[in-house]
Amino acid sequence: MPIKQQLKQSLIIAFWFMILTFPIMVIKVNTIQNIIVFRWFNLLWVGILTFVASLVWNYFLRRTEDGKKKDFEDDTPLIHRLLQNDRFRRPFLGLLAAFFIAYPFIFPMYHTSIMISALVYVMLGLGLNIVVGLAGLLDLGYVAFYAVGAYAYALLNLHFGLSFWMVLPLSALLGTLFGVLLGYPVLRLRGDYLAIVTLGFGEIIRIVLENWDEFSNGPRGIADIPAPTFFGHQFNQDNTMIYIYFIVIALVLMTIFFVNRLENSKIGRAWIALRDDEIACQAMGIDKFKTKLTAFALGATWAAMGGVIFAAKTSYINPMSFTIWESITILCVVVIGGMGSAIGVIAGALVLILLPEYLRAVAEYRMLVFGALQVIVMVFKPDGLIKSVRKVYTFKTSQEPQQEKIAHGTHT
Amino acid sequence: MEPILDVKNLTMKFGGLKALDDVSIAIEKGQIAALIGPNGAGKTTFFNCITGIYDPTIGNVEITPPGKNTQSLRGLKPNYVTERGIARTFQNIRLFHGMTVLENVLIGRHCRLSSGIIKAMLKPPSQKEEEKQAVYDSYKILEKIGLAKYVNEMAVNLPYGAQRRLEIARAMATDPFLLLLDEPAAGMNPQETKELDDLILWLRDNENLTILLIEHDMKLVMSLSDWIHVVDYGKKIAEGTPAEIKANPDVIKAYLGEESDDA
Amino acid sequence: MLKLSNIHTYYGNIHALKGIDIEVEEGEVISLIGANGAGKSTTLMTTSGIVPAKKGTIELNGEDITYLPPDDIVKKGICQVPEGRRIFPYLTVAENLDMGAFLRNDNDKIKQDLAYVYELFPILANRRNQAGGTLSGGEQQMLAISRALMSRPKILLLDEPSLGLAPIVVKQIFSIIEKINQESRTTIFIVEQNANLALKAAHRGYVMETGRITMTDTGENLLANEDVKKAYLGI
Amino acid sequence: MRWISILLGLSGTGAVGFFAVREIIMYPMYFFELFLGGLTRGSIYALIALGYTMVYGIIQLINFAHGEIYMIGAMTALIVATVLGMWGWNTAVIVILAFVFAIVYSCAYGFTVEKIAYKPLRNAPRLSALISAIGMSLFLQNYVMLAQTPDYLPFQSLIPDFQFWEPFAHIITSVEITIIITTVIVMILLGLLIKFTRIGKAMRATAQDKVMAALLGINVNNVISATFVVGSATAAIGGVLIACHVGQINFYIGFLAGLKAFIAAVLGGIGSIPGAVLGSLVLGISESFFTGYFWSEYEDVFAFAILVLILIFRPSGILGRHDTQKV
Amino acid sequence: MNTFLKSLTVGVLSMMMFAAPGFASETIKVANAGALSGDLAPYGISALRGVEMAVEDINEQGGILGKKVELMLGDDVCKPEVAVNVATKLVSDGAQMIVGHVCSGATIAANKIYKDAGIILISSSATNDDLTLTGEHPNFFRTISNDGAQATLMTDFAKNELKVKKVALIHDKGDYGKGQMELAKIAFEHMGGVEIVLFEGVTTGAMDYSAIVSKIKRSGAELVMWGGYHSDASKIIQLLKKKRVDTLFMGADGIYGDNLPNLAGEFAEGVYATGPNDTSSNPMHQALTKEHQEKYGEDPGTFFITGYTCMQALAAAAEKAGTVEYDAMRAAMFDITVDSPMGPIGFDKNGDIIGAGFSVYRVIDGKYQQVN
Repeated sequence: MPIKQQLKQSLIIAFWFMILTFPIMVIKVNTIQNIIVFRWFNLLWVGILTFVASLVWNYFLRRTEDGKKKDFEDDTPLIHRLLQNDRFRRPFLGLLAAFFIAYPFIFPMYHTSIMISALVYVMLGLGLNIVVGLAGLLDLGYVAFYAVGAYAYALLNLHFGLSFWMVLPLSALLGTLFGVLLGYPVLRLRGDYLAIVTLGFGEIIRIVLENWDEFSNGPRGIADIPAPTFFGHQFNQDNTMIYIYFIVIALVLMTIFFVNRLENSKIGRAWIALRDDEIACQAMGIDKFKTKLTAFALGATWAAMGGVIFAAKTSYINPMSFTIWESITILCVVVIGGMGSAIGVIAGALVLILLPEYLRAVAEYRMLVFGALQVIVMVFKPDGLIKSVRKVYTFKTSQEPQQEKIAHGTHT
Repeated sequence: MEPILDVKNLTMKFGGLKALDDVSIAIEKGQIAALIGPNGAGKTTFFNCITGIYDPTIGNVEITPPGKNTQSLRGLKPNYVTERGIARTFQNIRLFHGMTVLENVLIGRHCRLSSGIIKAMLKPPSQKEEEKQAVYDSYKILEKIGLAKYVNEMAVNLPYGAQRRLEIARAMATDPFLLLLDEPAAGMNPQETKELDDLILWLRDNENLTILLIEHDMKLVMSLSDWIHVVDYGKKIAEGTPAEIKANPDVIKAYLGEESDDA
Repeated sequence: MLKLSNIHTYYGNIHALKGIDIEVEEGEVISLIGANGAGKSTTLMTTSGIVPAKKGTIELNGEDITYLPPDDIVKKGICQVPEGRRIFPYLTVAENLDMGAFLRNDNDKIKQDLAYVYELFPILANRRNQAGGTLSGGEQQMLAISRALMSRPKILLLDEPSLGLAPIVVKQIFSIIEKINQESRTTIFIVEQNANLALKAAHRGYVMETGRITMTDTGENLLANEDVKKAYLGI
Repeated sequence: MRWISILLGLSGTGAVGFFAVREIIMYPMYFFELFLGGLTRGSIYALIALGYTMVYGIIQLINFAHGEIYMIGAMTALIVATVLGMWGWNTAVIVILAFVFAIVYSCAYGFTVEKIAYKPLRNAPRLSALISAIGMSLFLQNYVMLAQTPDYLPFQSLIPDFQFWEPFAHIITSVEITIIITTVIVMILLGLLIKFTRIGKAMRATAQDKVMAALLGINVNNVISATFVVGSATAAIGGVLIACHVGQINFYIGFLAGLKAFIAAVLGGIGSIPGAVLGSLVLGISESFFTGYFWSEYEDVFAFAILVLILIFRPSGILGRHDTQKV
Repeated sequence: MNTFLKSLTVGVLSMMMFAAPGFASETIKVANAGALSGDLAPYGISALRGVEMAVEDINEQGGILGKKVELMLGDDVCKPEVAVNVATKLVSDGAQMIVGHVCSGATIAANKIYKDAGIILISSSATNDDLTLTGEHPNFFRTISNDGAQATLMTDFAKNELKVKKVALIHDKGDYGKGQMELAKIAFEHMGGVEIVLFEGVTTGAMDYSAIVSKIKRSGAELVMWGGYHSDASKIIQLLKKKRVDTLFMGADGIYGDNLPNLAGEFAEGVYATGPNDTSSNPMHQALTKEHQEKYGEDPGTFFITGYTCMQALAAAAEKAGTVEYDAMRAAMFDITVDSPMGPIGFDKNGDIIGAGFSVYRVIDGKYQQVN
């Protein structure tokens, strides 16, 4: 499109937005004291900003579209290509490990604290990724299992004095159990019906926790949840934070390890196939219901473990921490990061959880920016920041039949 | 001898509509049988009733797998039907598009593999062994069907005819004794159809399969089938050898049209 | 009247049409035959503007319509009956036909045309209040053609009209196609698997392989051509 | 086992039935009051649910930002009414203009949101569009909060409070009656629009098959925009009426309202317009009865329980089309 | 992808910048933590304004111990898990005293961090009994009375002044509102003579409360006691009035202040609420209100005065102790008498305020007026 035409178009758009935002941006009414303020300068700003924004927006939109058509080359994300490169991988992973080990010692406690939050979200994201990314089940009530884990630790500790290390595996079992219980009646539903019903379960669990005082202490919540001990030794506040940090790191590594193995197993294949075509799957002898339930329950397992960490770190929980917004945030982590991609989910969690924390400098505007970023990322990178690259099974004919090896490589 | 598949008085209603009305069909071991009829006559519904995708309103489906006792398929979910040895392909190709050819066949092996979640996470030697074996078996099947050269291709990138054959390969991976093919030649050119013809005969003769197929390509049907069943408006109107069917006035009227030679 | 020159089309990353040249004269029946995946349907979708061409031009009576949106192309008189018929399943037969006349305002003429299609396919008249999704395959094909006719097209594009139909219905459909061509002088462009039928019905034919036109001639000549016989007629 | 469950079911139904009949006979006015309250609530849900269901029907997207459109409608009405009120305009004119502006601006926002956040994603994975919608929702909330105020603002009812004659004075307010009547009118108009107008037919065709609609000369983009505009208009009407009902608004009212309306739409069978209304009424009335006869703490639990129960027995909602997947 | 790596680098760098330790103690760092955004922001902001104004005044008079006071902000949106992060951040950034948090739940969660770090915490609005009465929060003080005192006042007033026999207790299911009503319930049961005909929670932010209003009417309650905040209260009050249900309405400090009369307008007439003692006759209070009016163009919010007092108390304690070290500060806190806009106040052994309490107010002509 010629420049002149573009400018004209942007001018029209700017004008449209000036009209559009007029009542809300310009007129500020205070119905309490009956004051009206006209802020004409805002109008000017809206005009200028939208004019520039529309030029930029159109430019990038066209670029993405052109890119789509002529992009024959390998569209594997850079990070994946780098990770396949042995020369790069070792030093990179080494550096990464060094960074994460040194992290709590270099940075003040606050950074460790929010990094723990982010890492808990990595766990949650990887867990939800099994459900949404691999099995294709839209779960909007994932927070329910998170709550199950958190309350399991808080209550078992309160009533029976069970320690963190006892509750962690127990909560995993509880999570699985709840996954099966909640999944059982609803997994025959399809698509968005499933989404809304899982959302309902999430809310039901929260409301019950809120109202059933005798059980959960109601909205007052449970305070003074002890931090994990190290063979019976209790650290002071700072060291506890560091200790929890390393526990989460270990759990995240474990999650990545197991989820990766699951993905590349018979079950993982079945999940992905089920996402593609349910009917064909059944005709291939895959039990649709059981396979979906497995995904749902496994996802729940990780959410519950995340919940235990959350409770141990915050030391105080109440039902307000488990609203639907939490589920939405976890879903955003998965989708914005890149559905189905573990690296993507990690990136998504770090960006989505750390970003608002660092945006505190512009506290008032951070949610505005956050919302806008979600839209922008999705419009320009609909597959998420890091597109999923699945390891595919390939077969090497050069090998002798009896010693067939499965070579994992990236399909290009 | 017991028929390998014995469908008795099958009726399937959707709301008030009778898609199938009291259809009985028996298929002998080693037969290539065909099911023909106009569109909307209920042929695919018939397949769906056998494979458990629909639960028939009335009627029973019994199978007698070679060397085993007669059992009923009534009320079984599709995956259990597959486990009992009936595999199928689809009229509109339903491959898993995000997967390679090998993986598509591996999915077919799914129900013959035993390892569960715990094994998948811990990966003991037995599981590794099983996976290796599955890959090997899958490759062998592809070799037989003639798709070995595509083994690492993405399924969507295959030529059309090869996609149809891949559906058959995938069905074969479930170790069936009875293969149901839903319009396997649809959209194939004469050359590909000819190859398909050979493949089906080969499967029957060398893999001990019994085959039931739905097809509109009359040339294929007539040359291949031992026995033909004709349905129209959900009712079975005729059965017999190809020659008998060609001459049957009801079939000509409902389906073939006057000069049934040129299609 | 319709002229495609050097058309290149991409489906995502797949180069589906690699420089297609096709010309259709007024009043003709043209057949495009070829194997599955050769790009026949893409040719029609590009003509209709659903999958716009990346390169090349499409002209209708000398006017460039390459980059017009689909609805404008319909306005110019090109209507397509797509593969798989795509009947609106929850609209009745009458409503489906009504949608065909979406762009028209001449109510009297619409009524005439409606009477005409009901005369062509009397079965549709019987089923006018039945939901489209409940019709059989053959009836749906008839409805799809009738619906396209309701837009009074100058050129009718037909994609695989015989696909998945019983032999008896296929014959009926093709005879009606010829009838439409003769009675209302509508130009018809058929894409077909069934080369035999398609070439018999056509004045001229094109043969397509993997995104390219490899042959063009009159219908009879193509039918007699040895290569065509071998590849597409199975003789 | 089976007999036990039947027996349990019967005795349960019997007990509930006995309780219900006894209640209704002893306190008929209370029953009626709860019913009317539920009807109002259901009507409110319906006005918002219509937009959800229409958009879903046409592009299979849960338009998360729909609640915000509703909020912007109410906010615009408040701004217009306050400004005009201070300029001393006639009340009747103010009421009309407030409604008109609310509708026009909501439509404009709905239209713009679609163009920015959904249109570029039309061929993207469905979840991406959903996240984009969530982002839009967050953005609009914070935009209004920053441009106006985070506080609750009093909303002077545009509909005069009318004193009914006695037994009814306790039962229903003029605003509630207005809400019910408006919903009925909007429903009828919408039904006529969909059934008989050109754009309505185009909407139905586009909802069923976009490519085919385009092949018949329907401009699909325009139809989608029109759907957003119509859905936003009903949401705006709902927004203003609800603001009159509760007497206050702030930037966050859209979220909860949107959530409930979405549940109602799914309950009725998402994509179906009569379904959205029926689902809303079922939800509203049963919630009202539940609060009235049981515990309001668990009102939402009950709403979700109904949803789960109905979806288990009718997996596509009450009036949803049960598409048997083509095999 | 490149952009992602870039932004990652920027992120890491900015983290390092944040990491620079902030102990260059030319100033005394006081942090104000509370909800500065979200739906409870009005409360947090009213308190913040009080604290800001106090900091200005203190700095004008030479600061604390000769050092200027530097105010840091933390926004916890009243969520416990955010509060913990905020607390950690404030502590790592070197805060030496904390004013906050606004909500009790957030305060309880965050205090673990402050307690371990040895920092005094003083709140202008967290009224939960557990904070002072359990003894688990030795570093916690507040310039507002606790919920127990408030509940006793409310129930006494209802029984003795309003002379109601039947009361409906309605709450918003939140920690504050439900806690209030539970205390009220216990108090009523303890007193006897008043029947609790309804004890229910409603969903906050709902669009329609007509069912609960019908239920209140049917219960025959003479008084609705509300535990929760002003926005839901306003909806219920309006509907009660519109449906001509003749009950009295009473709430706690959650509906005290100008918010409710402003929001509910004429419908708010006659509503009772308990709130911090009216000290508007205090000259300091009047001066501050005037200053607020000039600065922000509106009347101060609910916790403006208590917020101001918090800061004053901290300053006084530090001056008295001669240091900001925890032990000395804490000891001093029990010793001081602050000449605050609320009058002279001090702290008891639990950390609760002495010299201030709650009064009952009633909306008359659009303003709360003291009635007892």
